[in-house]
Amino acid sequence: MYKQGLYPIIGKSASAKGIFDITVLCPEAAELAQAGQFAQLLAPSFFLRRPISICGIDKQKGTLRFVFEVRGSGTEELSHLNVGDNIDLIAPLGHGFTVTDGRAVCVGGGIGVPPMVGIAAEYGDRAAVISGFRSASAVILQDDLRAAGCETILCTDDGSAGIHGFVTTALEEYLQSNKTDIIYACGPMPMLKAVASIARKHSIRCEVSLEQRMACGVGACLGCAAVLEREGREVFAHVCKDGPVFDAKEVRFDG
Amino acid sequence: MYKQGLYPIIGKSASAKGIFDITVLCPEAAELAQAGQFAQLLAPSFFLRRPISICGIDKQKGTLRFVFEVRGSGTEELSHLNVGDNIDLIAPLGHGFTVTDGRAVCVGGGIGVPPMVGIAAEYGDRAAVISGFRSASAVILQDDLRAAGCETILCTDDGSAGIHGFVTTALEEYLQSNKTDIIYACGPMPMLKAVASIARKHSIRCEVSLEQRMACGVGACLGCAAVLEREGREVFAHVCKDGPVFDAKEVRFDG
Amino acid sequence: MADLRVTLAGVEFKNPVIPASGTYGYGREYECLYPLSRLGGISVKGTTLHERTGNIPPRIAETPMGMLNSVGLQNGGAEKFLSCELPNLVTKDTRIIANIAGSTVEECAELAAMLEGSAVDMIELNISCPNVKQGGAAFGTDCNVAGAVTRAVRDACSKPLMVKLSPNVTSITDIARSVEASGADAVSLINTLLGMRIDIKTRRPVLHNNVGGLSGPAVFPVAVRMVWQTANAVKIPVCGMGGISTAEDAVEMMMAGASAIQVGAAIFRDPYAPVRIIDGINEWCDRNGVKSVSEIVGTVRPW
Amino acid sequence: MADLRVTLAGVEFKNPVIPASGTYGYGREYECLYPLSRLGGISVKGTTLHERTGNIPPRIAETPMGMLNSVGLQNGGAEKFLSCELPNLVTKDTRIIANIAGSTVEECAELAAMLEGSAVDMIELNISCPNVKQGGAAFGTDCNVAGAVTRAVRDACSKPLMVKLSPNVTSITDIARSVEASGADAVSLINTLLGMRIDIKTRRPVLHNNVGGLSGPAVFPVAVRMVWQTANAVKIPVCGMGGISTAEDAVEMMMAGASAIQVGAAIFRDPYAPVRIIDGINEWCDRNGVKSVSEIVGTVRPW
Repeated sequence: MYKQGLYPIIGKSASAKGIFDITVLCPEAAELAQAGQFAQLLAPSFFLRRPISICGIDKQKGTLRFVFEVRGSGTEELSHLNVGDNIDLIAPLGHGFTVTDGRAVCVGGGIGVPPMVGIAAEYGDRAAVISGFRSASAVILQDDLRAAGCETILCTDDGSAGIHGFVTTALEEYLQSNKTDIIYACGPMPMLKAVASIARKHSIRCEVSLEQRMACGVGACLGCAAVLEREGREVFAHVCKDGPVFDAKEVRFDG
Repeated sequence: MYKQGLYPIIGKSASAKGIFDITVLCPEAAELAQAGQFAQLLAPSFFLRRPISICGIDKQKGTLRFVFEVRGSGTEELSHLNVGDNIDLIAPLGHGFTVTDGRAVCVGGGIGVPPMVGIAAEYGDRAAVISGFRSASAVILQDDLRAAGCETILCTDDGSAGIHGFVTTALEEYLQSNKTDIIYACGPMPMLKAVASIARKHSIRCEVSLEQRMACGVGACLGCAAVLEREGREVFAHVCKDGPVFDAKEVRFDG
Repeated sequence: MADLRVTLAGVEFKNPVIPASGTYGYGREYECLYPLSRLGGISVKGTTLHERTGNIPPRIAETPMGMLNSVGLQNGGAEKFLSCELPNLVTKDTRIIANIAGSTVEECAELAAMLEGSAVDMIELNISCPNVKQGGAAFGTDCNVAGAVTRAVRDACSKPLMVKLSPNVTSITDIARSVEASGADAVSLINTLLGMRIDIKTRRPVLHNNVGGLSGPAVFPVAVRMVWQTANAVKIPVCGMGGISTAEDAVEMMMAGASAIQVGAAIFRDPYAPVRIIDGINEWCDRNGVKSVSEIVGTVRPW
Repeated sequence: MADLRVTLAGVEFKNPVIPASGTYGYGREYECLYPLSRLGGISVKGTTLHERTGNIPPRIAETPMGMLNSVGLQNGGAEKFLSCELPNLVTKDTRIIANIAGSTVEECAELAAMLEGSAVDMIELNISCPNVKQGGAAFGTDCNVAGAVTRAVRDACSKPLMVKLSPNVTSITDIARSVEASGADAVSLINTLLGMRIDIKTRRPVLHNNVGGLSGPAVFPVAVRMVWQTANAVKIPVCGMGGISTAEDAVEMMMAGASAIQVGAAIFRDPYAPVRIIDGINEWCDRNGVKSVSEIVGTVRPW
């Protein structure tokens, strides 16, 4: 169940260099949305839509929040939309995170952090969010996470903010001293692979959010295949419908 | 000799329904421009540029004025540009009107009126401008023409403004009682054909401004052919370089 | 309200708009937006004899006003289509076109035979899939092979038979004449143009299959040309497709000679595209005093 | 500052960027923007034995991210080119490629012979013009005819010979192998795809020639695919063209296997396109530690 339409942008800010943060008033889509789902945003001069993860859902205000990075000319065009402009979106799409009543650790790398905000908010003080960025200038969303009541653990590759090191090291450390029921992760494939193996080692359930080049976004075209392993055999699931969130145990991280 | 670049729009207004009037600050292009020439304006989401006639040239202010009609999605996109936006244009292009020191009659039909403003201004009170429109609501540029000192004769198809009838009737009438050295015309082909035959009958020199589907706009691709007759044989001239202004005697009005 | 009914290969459609095979699944993903009964018909996901897992990703690449795909006929196989999808589809009050593809002539015939007793209204024989090793385009680029596979399917099944042609040929009219002579009741064209994109950072093709099929508005002018040529070369009706995204495109394609049209990649950009095109065609007909849309088929007057 | 020199058919170009025939005239219209010496070379307007007036207008139609043209080889003829254009061009310090087209094999040979003693650096034999009745594409869609006309031109002239291929074929690699075997020193591709647009108001084709050649970004993926296939099928170098509008497109085309590239329709949108692409290639090389652009030719690694 999803909606398509033109909806007004009611908030916009630039979080970090090349990272944009927009809030769209789309009550019927927000009403249906769950943490971990995504939207297909249209950059008018491009043929295909851009799949962007949902960062925040406010069912009361009827808004969806998107924090995206300018990666190419399509996201660049999206970044030029301003408050008051309408954006053509299809949302909510895909299969989101499984919410438990236990304690969660959310691990986000770079632009993989935004989808962590939505799921972390579901847990509040039952969640710790480990975020990794290149450097201090790339850090985003830490205040939002704290506002949601989550514990935040910040890592940067160059040590210019928070812990000097990778999220995986921080995760290992965190798990030593904290009971954890589920791990959520989004970020570069190598990071997801490492997080998944740590989760396996500690036999903690782990869900990862994947990316893939996408066309329809609703499960019709079978374009956005992801390689999974089920009962020992390789199967192609689809990021837009079976995902973007998958059980880490099933994912073939090297494609 | 022409220029290409991004230039700021410093003035914009809607003259009549679906007719837009923009002034662009482009000193180096304005410096070179002559009445009857045109510019190639870029509507960013379209591949080919839109050839738009130059309505006004102000070499002191360094501006070019364009009055264009929204005919399709390309001109529609151009109509959304506002004051402060930059427009990508190539100008001045083509071969303009021949300016004489005699008395002129300018005949414009609908969106063929704008190019008459530039040439009429060269003549001031030595020019009469006969403009034809569907109805009163479509009338444009009459004040500008009077401001330039020209006599204005307004015709509408439905009589809702000025004379009830066609420009050609008004032209015949005008020529009865006024010595005229040259006639300039721009508008639909049937109108141009009629004006040309009237000019021939009175053996008055006549220049017409033609339109054609165009690609390069500078004479390189030979796409915008116009059928002329020279020494009895059919030749293809090019609207963008040999035109848009042609000696009516040479033009094959039925293609 | 114009009469939008059209007839293709003897089958009447309530309107000329059909989502193209591979772009609409079996319709399930779009039912939440509008009832499938709005559609003239649905050409369902390409079906093969046995299940196919499809090609290794990435399978999608964007291009200027178009896209490349190399899905590779991922589908559950004919049995699954007949048992799990068709029973649901037949309740939707729209025409069902079964798109079939085989890696051998025999496979195509076997597939067709399986559909003989089924509720599908028409068979669309795909002899032009650019994304599979055997069969696929190989069938669609040689007149004799195209004729042979058409004949085999014709003999195996009495359902109205439409053959989907490849544009990656020197003369699509020769292929069309050959399948017409071999018993096809209609032809549909164009399938995708073979294309490629390279990621200059990694220096690898964007598609894991290296090449893929180009669709979208970019190919529309090629599609209009081929539909026009083909409609003038054969007596059987033509179902036109390739880059149609607006009602005006659909009207243009029908004037070129298409008795009905398929909408494909445009659905990815706008999931409402098929119904917007249906409504737009109706408005266009009313604005232009066209009582029945079938009047405009092939009405372009060449110079 | 990377080394942008490339060699094509034994001729060295200062950079790989060449305005394509028919899109740049003889360079006169662009000299007021930048010196022609900036260009790797110029493939001049297609030249025929005798003057041609070209096709009846309209000759241009816009399409999604592309355009159709049916100019029809309007040109002043070979004599005029040699007497009025070439003397001026040779002073411009850039490579001159004479693009020739004939309606018969003999005409092509006669044209080539006329150029033998001239100052042109290379001949581009156009066997793929979609807009002329005789010759044109007819030469480019049959291996034997393509080979025969190439052989005739080869024998008539000792200049480096590049043959411009049509994409409107089932197998461009077969045509390429055939012209290679017949003495071509290089192939250039792709010429335009045959397309059509219809004005639904008048129900007439937009182009008076009914059909025309499609170019622009829309065709880029088809061009990359054909260049990649051809570069892997022949030993002679490939000059890549078809929808290139940015330096990144040029790099992509070279990675696909093009030793040099031609820029066509992009010039209509941006008259500075060739120099912007040259500067962009240079910057890309510097950013990516590429000392000489020729290093990247054919470096795509297929999956």
